[in-house]
Amino acid sequence: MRRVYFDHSATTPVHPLVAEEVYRFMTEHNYGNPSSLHYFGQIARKALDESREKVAKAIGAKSEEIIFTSGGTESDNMAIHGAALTNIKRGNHVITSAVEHHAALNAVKALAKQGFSVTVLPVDQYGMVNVDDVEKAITDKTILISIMHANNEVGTIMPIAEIGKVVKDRGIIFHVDAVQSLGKIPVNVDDLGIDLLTVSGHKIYGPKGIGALYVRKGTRWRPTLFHGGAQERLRRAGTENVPGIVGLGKAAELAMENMEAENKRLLTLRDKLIGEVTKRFSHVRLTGHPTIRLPNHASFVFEYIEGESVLLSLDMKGIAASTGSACASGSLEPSHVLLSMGIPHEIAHGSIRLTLGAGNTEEDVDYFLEAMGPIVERFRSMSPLSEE
Amino acid sequence: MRRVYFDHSATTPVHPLVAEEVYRFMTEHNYGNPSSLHYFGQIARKALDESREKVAKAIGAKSEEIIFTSGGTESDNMAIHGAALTNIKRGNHVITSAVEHHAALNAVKALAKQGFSVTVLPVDQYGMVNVDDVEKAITDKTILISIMHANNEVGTIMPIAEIGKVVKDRGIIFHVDAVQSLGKIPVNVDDLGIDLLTVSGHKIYGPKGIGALYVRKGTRWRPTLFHGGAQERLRRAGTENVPGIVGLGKAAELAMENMEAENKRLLTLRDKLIGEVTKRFSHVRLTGHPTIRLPNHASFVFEYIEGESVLLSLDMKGIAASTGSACASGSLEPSHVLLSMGIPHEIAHGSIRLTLGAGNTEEDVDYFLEAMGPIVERFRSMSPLSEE
Amino acid sequence: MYSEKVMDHFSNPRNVGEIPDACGVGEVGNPVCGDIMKISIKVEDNIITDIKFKTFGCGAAIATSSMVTEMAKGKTIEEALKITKQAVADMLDGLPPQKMHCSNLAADALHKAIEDYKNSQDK
Ligand SMILES: Cc1ncc(COP(=O)(O)O)c(C=O)c1O
Ligand SMILES: Cc1ncc(COP(=O)(O)O)c(C=O)c1O
Ligand code: FES
Ligand code: FES
Repeated sequence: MRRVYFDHSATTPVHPLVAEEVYRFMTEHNYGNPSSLHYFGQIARKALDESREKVAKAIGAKSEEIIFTSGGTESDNMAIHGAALTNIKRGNHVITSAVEHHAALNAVKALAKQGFSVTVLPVDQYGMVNVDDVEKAITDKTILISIMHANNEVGTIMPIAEIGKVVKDRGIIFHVDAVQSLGKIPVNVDDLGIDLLTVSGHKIYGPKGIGALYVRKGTRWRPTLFHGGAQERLRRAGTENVPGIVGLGKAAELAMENMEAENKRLLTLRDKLIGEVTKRFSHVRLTGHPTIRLPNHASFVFEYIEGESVLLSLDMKGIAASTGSACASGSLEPSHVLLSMGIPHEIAHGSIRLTLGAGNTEEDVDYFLEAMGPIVERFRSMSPLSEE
Repeated sequence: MRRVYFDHSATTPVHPLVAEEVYRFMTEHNYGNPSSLHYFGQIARKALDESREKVAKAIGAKSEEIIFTSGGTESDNMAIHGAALTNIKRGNHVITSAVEHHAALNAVKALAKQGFSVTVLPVDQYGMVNVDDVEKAITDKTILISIMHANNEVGTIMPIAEIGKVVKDRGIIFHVDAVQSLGKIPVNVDDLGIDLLTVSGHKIYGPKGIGALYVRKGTRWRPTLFHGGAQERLRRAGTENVPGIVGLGKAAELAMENMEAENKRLLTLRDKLIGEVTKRFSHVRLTGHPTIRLPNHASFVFEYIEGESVLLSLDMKGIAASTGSACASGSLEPSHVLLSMGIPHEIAHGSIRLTLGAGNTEEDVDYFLEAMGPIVERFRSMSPLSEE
Repeated sequence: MYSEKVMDHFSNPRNVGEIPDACGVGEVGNPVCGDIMKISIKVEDNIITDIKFKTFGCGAAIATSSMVTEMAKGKTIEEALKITKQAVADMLDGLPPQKMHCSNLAADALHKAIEDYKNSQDK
């Protein structure tokens, strides 16, 4: 069967060159523990250093500002709890947005239980945070602001540089979750005024289970999650995941090399997808910002149909997509992102997300459009809500 | 140059079959996110389930009692903080031993800062925890006991089954760090009376950056480290490291298949190593228990010489070993394990650890013995301490 | 995630639609995830001779709607009232635990349709 993978925001295939590097660091003489003084250890140590350099370069940072972690979730938690607990004497107010990934949002909510005061900023109909809202929310107790760079569910790109300017020189730590933006739009920690930045390997054609946290030199931040060995210069205990780190480095390097050309290509496909879907189907709308969105991201709500059943039907045609429908979520709650944008519960039900990537072609888009027609028709005819 | 890897307690080469599995789950159609409902996601989900089954089987547990983590350090932290914070209303006393790995020891020490009362049990000259000491330390406030199964630095195997019996039916949670014991001696959570058990992939010929925590059904334990998505049935947030998990499952399976034969083989090598070292050299002694020790573990202290320089010299001969010398540690403190055993600071300086594994042969042992002679001689003749 | 039977009923749902001159109609909304199911029945001599459904919901909701209509068709009112959510799930070779509430929905819609029919008879 033809297989079309349209779920690159969930995870990406590992780039063949990355997979080879990972494999290489599990075998030959490359399996050493970087803390070991001997030959095997030193090969691993060198690989760590090189990889750290590559990740740093991808975000315009210095190599010693990169800490390797087990993924985006760990980085978000490390960033947020570390910053909050380290600065508790300076203030107890934390600002975030309603559309953050659960890794960040739940980390902030956990702070609220520990006595921190938390402002969760609303977003507009496009899922966009308003810069003025950020500025107004700041008090003299504010110690941390955590806002994502691009939203995973609706693709909207936040005004991070503008927020960075607002935060600058106020002694507030600015954390940005760049899990979805890295490799798709430029991410430069200096240009954007970022103090802490979250990176995840498996969203940029790198391995799963590896991520990074950027900590700007001089930031009042201490690790609070793991206790243990002296790895990562005392900032992250645990034997380093060398193959994963090497893979992340390679993935970051490749992402930078390919970004411009690849995103031009994906933008064309995305625009065809958005154009055709909104043209061919009635009662459908784009979610997220129409233009200030990730170049590979198309997301919709279809009225009168339910996302999970659409997903299953697409899957039978070999197409992999995702949804924010309540029925597809473990918690049976619709996506908090769609609800925050003012989309009603029953319409959030019909959400479909198509996120493009390296392997996708125009034929894939056409194949999807053809497959989607009968599916929408079938479910609408089956729906007690539809007037059709 | 001939390369002899004698540092299997630090990390192990990845078994070729494991490396292949890891590679396979980064490529082909196997890269999906296990939370995704589509074909790609379901392949990954199935792989998770199978791997969980394999890890469970290796320790005599049920599959749903296994949580995948990023390694031994995370598992230790998760176990200890989760157990302590979940039971804070029932008591505030935690017991551990002086020779635990820093991942456990520092996690417990962090609890002490949060107001928990902590007993760090001493060990005897062999690095062994005394069962009576455990029993005596228990108060009606004791909620958690964390003791390692086998010590990484000196190879001593702790009386876990006996401690398990003491702990049983007292409503105390028993955590055991089995990072060094799994695959080398039988680890059965029921036979040993264990509630929480730490496993790390890279010590059993599996990948780095992956581990597991066993949580006995019914144990009063909640995750407290990571906030985020609903992965691992709400017990560990973050996109699952599928290739790592598959690798860990395969490694656990292979370890069980090979354990008996392999350890018989290694025991012979180890005993030759210990016998010859203590026979050929003066002023040297075995560290750890002479018989109740890991079958692959030989560790010594050589008087009048310093471990780091011996390591460098061995490395020049292609031999990879390790040391608990202050000079080789990041903190310039000698190994807390050796000190706890009553070995004086200056003698701990001469510690050399040789841990055998899959690739090692009798020729390796002979090669080491030959190489070591001139090295010991050279450093002793250079030492102002030596009487020789 | 779903059994083959679920996927079969999801792909080829039986008895989709509405009966224009139905004897009873049951519509239920799912309080858990917000889905809606509507079942209409035709009853002759106390026997359900025709039954149709419309569902706005997940794969399990569609499959359980389809299954419940198959199970109820040809049964007496009393027999049909004995169809439980567990029976529907069992006939589908089981449902994932987090989807059991969907089969609840199907059984409820059927029972409501029957109630509606009974109410109209009482008048
Ligand atoms: C925006 C965002 N942040 C954080 C994460 C969590 O990253 P990971 O799955 O690597 O833990 C994800 C993806 O799941 C994400 O999309
Ligand atoms: C006994 C013991 N516990 C825990 C750890 C930590 O495991 P990891 O390095 O996988 O974090 C190690 C090894 O470093 C160990 O030997
Ligand atoms: S109808 Fe929502 S989960 Fe089944
Ligand atoms: S003598 Fe150099 S570190 Fe000890």
